[in-house]
Amino acid sequence: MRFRSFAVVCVTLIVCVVSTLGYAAPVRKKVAIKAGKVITIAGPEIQDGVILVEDGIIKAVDKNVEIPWDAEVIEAKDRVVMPGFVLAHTSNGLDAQNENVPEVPFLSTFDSIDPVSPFFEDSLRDGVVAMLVLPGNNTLLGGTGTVVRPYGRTVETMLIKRYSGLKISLAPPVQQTLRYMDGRYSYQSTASVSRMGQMQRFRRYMAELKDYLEQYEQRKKDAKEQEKSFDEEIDPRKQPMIDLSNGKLTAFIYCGIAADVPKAIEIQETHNFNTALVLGTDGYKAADLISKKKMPVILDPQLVVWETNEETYAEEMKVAPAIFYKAGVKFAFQTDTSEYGRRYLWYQAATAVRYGVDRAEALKSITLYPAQFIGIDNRFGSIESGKEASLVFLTGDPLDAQTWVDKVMIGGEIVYEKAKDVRLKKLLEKPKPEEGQQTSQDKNTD
Amino acid sequence: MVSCKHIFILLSLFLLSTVTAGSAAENIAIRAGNILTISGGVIENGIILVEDGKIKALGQEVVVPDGARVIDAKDKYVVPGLVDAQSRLYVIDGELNESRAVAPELDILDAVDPFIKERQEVLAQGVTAVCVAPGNRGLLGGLGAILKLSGGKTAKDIVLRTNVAVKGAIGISRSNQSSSLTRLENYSSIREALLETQTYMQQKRKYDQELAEYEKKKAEKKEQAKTDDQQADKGDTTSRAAKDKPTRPAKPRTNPTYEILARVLGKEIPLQIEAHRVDDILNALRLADEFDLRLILDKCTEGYKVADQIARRKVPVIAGPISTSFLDTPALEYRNHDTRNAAILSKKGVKVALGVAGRDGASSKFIALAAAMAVANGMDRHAALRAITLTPAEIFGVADRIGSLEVGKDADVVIFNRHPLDAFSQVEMVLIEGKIVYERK
Amino acid sequence: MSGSDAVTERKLLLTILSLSLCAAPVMAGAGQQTLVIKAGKVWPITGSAITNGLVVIENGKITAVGANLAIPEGAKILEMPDKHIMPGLIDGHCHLGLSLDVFAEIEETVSAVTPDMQILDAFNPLAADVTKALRSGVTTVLLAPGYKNPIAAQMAVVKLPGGKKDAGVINRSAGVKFSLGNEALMSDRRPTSRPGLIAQVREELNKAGQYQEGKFDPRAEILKRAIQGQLPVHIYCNAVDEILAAIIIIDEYKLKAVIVGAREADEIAEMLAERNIPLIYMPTLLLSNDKDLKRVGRIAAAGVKVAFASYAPRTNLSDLRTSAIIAAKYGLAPELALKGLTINAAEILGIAQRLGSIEPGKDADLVILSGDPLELTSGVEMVIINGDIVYQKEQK
Amino acid sequence: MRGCVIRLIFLSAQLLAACTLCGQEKTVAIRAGEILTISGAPIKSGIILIQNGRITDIGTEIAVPQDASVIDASDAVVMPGLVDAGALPPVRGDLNEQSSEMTPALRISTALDPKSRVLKRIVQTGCTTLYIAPGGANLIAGLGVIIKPVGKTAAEMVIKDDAALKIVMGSDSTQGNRIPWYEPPTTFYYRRPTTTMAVAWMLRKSFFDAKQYIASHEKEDPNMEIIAAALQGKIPIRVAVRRAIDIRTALRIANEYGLSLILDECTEGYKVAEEIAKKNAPVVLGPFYYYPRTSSQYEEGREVNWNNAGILAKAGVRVAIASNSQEGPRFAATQDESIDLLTAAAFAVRHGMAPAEALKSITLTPAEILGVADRVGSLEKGKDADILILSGNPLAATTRIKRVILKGETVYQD
Repeated sequence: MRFRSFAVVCVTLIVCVVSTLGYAAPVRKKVAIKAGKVITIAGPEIQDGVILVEDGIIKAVDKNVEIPWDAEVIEAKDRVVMPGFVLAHTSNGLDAQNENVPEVPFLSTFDSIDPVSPFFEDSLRDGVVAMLVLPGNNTLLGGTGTVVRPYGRTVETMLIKRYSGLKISLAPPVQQTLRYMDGRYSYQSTASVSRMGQMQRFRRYMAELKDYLEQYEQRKKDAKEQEKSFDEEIDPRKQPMIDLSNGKLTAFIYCGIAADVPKAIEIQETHNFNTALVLGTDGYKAADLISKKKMPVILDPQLVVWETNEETYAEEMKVAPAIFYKAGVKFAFQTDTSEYGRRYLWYQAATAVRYGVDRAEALKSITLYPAQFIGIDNRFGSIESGKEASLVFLTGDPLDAQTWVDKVMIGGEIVYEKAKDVRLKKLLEKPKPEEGQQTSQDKNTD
Repeated sequence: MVSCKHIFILLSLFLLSTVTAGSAAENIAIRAGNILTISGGVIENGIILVEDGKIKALGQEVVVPDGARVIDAKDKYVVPGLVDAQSRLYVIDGELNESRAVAPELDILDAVDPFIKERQEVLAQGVTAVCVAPGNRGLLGGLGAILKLSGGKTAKDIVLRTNVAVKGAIGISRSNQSSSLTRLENYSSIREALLETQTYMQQKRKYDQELAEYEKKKAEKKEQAKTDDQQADKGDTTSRAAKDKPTRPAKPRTNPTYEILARVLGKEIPLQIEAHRVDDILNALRLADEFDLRLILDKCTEGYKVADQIARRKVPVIAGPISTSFLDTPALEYRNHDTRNAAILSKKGVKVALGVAGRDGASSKFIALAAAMAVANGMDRHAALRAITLTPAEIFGVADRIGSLEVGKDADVVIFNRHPLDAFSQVEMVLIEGKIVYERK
Repeated sequence: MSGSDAVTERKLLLTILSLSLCAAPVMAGAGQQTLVIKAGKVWPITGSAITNGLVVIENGKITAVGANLAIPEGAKILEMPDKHIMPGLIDGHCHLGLSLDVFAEIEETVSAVTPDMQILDAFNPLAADVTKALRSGVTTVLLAPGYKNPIAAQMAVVKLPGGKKDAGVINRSAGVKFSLGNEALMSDRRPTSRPGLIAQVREELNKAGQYQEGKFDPRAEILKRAIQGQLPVHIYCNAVDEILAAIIIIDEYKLKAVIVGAREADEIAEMLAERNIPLIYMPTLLLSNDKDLKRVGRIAAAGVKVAFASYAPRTNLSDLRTSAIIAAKYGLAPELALKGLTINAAEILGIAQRLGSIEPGKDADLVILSGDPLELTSGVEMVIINGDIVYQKEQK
Repeated sequence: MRGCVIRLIFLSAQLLAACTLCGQEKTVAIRAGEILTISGAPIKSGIILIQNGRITDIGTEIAVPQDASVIDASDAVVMPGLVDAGALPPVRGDLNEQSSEMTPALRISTALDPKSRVLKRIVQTGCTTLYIAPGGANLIAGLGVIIKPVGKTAAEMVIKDDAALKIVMGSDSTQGNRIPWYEPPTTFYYRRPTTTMAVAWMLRKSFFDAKQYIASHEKEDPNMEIIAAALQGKIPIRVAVRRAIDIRTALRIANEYGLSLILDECTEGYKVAEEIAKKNAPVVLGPFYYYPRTSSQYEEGREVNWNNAGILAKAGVRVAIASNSQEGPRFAATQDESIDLLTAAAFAVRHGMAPAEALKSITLTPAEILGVADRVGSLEKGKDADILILSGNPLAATTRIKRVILKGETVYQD
């Protein structure tokens, strides 16, 4: 009994610490959200549910939770509240996505994330509350990633989890990656390296790493024998790959084309990394292969690929999420900032549903699954007591094109409100003619 | 609900796989009009018994066990699966070469795309295995492999043997600009690489010795230490000071390039050199003499001019393309190409395998045609057929598995309705490892 | 090219020349006296095959073909009991002898419209590939310019130079070559786009239509003959849209046209059939997918007259037959494959009255093969042009 | 399932040919859950009768003939086939004749590829009428054509040739007009315009010349013929413009020569909506992007407004939404980036356009702008039976196209 209370205290303490780490939240703050509809992901959807938040942590979610007297109540009767979206893989928000040396596992995106990058602002606007920022697809061992909130003035305040995920790219670095179009590969500008080279370099690196560790152990032993003190440290540049080998990190292996998937699996088997696959447009070809290995998959932003049927000359739609869903593979989406619909996670999920993916699964694939893939599902991805209160308030059904993100709550704090979104206003409303005149007058006066 | 769906799917997948496995295990007996065993002449009205993927028995009086599926090929020709020794099937375009000139450690298997569409078409022409090798843009381009055309989603599933040869090239013109200097450069830099390998090996040996020495010393020291301690107990401390610690020798960095080339020098892996012109061919032969390695001559366009020398060295040749028509644009080094090349070489007693060396993966389907064209240009009929079955298998060291119809070999069997070299012969059925992978409608 | 190459080059050339010369005494005689060939099988193409047939040749012409004919006295008799004999093959489209080496210089891209050029002016009968060509079994070829000009040069039909050097030219201006393929688009010369290409061809043809005699415009003059149907037009096009464009232009200007290349013609074969536009099909050796290889069979089945081309040196002249055989293997009727190599080609090139079959009165251009003409395994044993033995496989 | 699609397409092509020859043909009846006629009010649980590729009757109380083959879409939404007023050209190679800046007589229709993949895809995205224009690299690029995406030959597909003359203002037509250092000045890229000023000037000049040409007819000039025809209003003029100032310039020149314009792309149209409305120049919007691309041709029109369509429509401009995406060396958009119109409309609504307006802007309005509203764009008696059967609300992201009917023939079925 006493012990439990002690434990609770500990937990709350830890939580406080954690939450204060992330952003400045006043301690012991209670918030109650009265939502028209709560999509918990964890359980069934709740009509007119109440979410009780304490210190940024969800305490309870149910139809009738009695609300403490000192709780601030947020009325959201006409809103749909669901866990904030999670983006499992992106290389945006960095000044440059790739180092031009093939093997740089020791780099970290933490040092390169630019908090003022419009990408983060957009992500927040689009309801994303957590994302894994990894190096780009053009480096063999690109470096380690960082899980951040798209909110905060410094990378420290944005930070959720430093040093998580290591990017491996089996595709050779090229200007235009080998893409699958018209049922065949179009390969505009080949780089000077080939897939053979990539794999060979990878093997070489692992062999040398093994060599290094053996010798290191050897030296340690010698020192012990010779009663010397041994203060040599492991080479920090090698640390990430070592952590990968002993399971501290997850390998995000980019497979530019389907043919890279078997190789990724080979790597996984030989070194047993815990692996997530970042697929190219034609990754669906390897669906059953992946389903056998039960690997998590992060799909290419372009979900629908056209393929020409050799016999009938018919143009056939291949829809990756539908195929992976049938194969029983868990998948998450990427977004493509330049693209029309593809820039929204909800739109990707809607596309999946359009082509036959179960709605619940689709919603999971933009919340819970990505959270699992990047190892933050203990705090993100669903509305359950004990998880962080990072929620989105939607004006309607999440998969409806007419739905907007009305509010975004991160850790119990409302950090975005559409009503106060100046940029969005400018993008949607007609400019006042006076503005133009004003500026011209100013010019004249100068 | 979702999870149970998953389970169901997995279950069905599992069942599917078991089913296919079952079909592989099934015993098959082929009653054949004529069996061209390649290795042992023609058997008329014979029976081939296939059991779990291997040829169990073949001959005229073979008892067919009950339960075996009997395939009737009374008026048909049964031959071992054809092999294209110069194929690009499965290999992704633009992935044939690495920019580095000397990179023998590259493995073509890493450039293989198991999801290609062409496989079925090539299979339908009786081809059951292909040899793929890196391109000729690098001096030492990498390791080749033998792939089977059995379906499979990973390179591992389709590969028959890896590291069959290190692909090299001498005197390949860049953008049809050829100069004798570049040829010289090619030849000498390959030679350099081999010489460096030798020194590398020496270093490694040296290290091993030193290491052994060090271990010995260390052991001695231990002994001494013990005695010292005893002396110390006696209270004399002189010898303890005179203790010089042996130092562990530094381990030389392992270099994959040289590791592979070492295996080449050790005759474990043959060196397959693409050479077209006489001087290049002679250079290649000189390399073989100097380093005493297992040489395979690739393309060998002007081989007919120096057939005797090649024959004397007993160097196998993968002649091809039989006609420059198979190439996209015949490069400079094909200028003196002669369709009679293969014929002349084999007449002179050179071990000749034929390849299509076509413009893309699907071209491998023309291997039988290529052999027929070789016959038209004077090659012996049987030699030509051997050159697309057993000979390549021998050259690449897989003759124990494929290349001929013998007891114990893989049941890679093709049933033609006419002699395979007849232009209009049709493939009726193809078996790979006892599994029926193609059947004509 | 480096020195040693030049040497070998010359060597080879000499050997082949000498080879043909060593045959010279034979033919010196052959010119006057009658020659009788007894072959295991005679393929007249126009008729059915004759086993153990005879072909009688008198001063360069075939005078009689049949199973049992009276052999004129004093006739020289060639006994070939196990050989097959067929008319010399005709290559519908090639670039032979247009340069000293295998890489032909066949493009005149400075101007896009050059109908007044004549390809024959660039033909070098002593080029290595020509001298080699004899052993391919091809006796007559259509020499064509390249593919980069919407309206290229006038093509020529020549017999391969054998015994007598000037045996060659049959028709110096056998037609004008058009190219509506994307090959004709260049980034630095008009046209750069397909609509531009078609517009330009129309423009030129219109100009020719309005051309009056007298004022000097060689291009318009040639094209006018084409419009009036005196000069056939060979239009190079492969994809469906290219062929459709060609058909539109053919209809519009009532051209006497031949489609060259025609890879995807099967998809609109009936349109070609109803206009009876013949086509010279691209070398099937340049194709590799079954989808493409099966096309030519369908085209012929739709009733389109098909001949074959080697595009030499793009593919070997000796692979003209290979291409036909592959076509047959993938669904073309065998007899049509044979016709495509001989009589159909002759008809399309307008030389059928002299060539393309073994009939009395036709030129004695014959090929003697070691086996069935549609077997890849059968090689060329002997080639006869105008009754002269111009190539004979050297016996070892 | 998909295999049959193309067979259907072939079949339909033949049938099209057939039904043109022989008159009578079996009636097809569609029972629809809801019919969005666009021209009129939506009809709940209605019936559409089709004969010889035309709509013979539409409504609720309609007797379905015995022999009619019935398509049951009682659980679905039926709407007219989409009209893309600026579709991806099914033409191979460069879409611009670079050899000259002025190629008014360039007819894209002569290079149509009926077997093009593009068409097969566009059909599956629900478009049944397309406007195809030459590329946007020449000042006067040439003549566009209106087609239906199914047919064996170009002739079968074309509805209206010489549908419009394409003019490109702004910086696109200046692209590449200079001497590259490695080329001699003989190359034809050594020419005007290289500035927006010259663009305007050359446009004026060509219209001026056209006037002269009409006045004094000494010799036939195909190019002048076209510009003259455009000047006399026989051929509509479509001007591709992005920046507000270019839009103004275009309208100014239109004034000077009394032209009536159609404005393409019009990225900054929202800034000058009233002026456009005043000139009552219809607008064909697209391609759509959130922020200006970095590639050169998107540099201009950098001030994007997501609600461009809505603002223009509110100001009383006739707005059509088109993909306007073009392949080719000078365009960033590739086949896969050409978004389908339903999505575009859905996002237009999201950004502030009225739903009814949005649906109109991908069906009837473009049909009117293209001048083929008598045949397509809405579900009315006598119009072509180009019909879309959808699984639900056309503007919902989860709605799927179940069937596409073109001239009464099913050309795509899910």
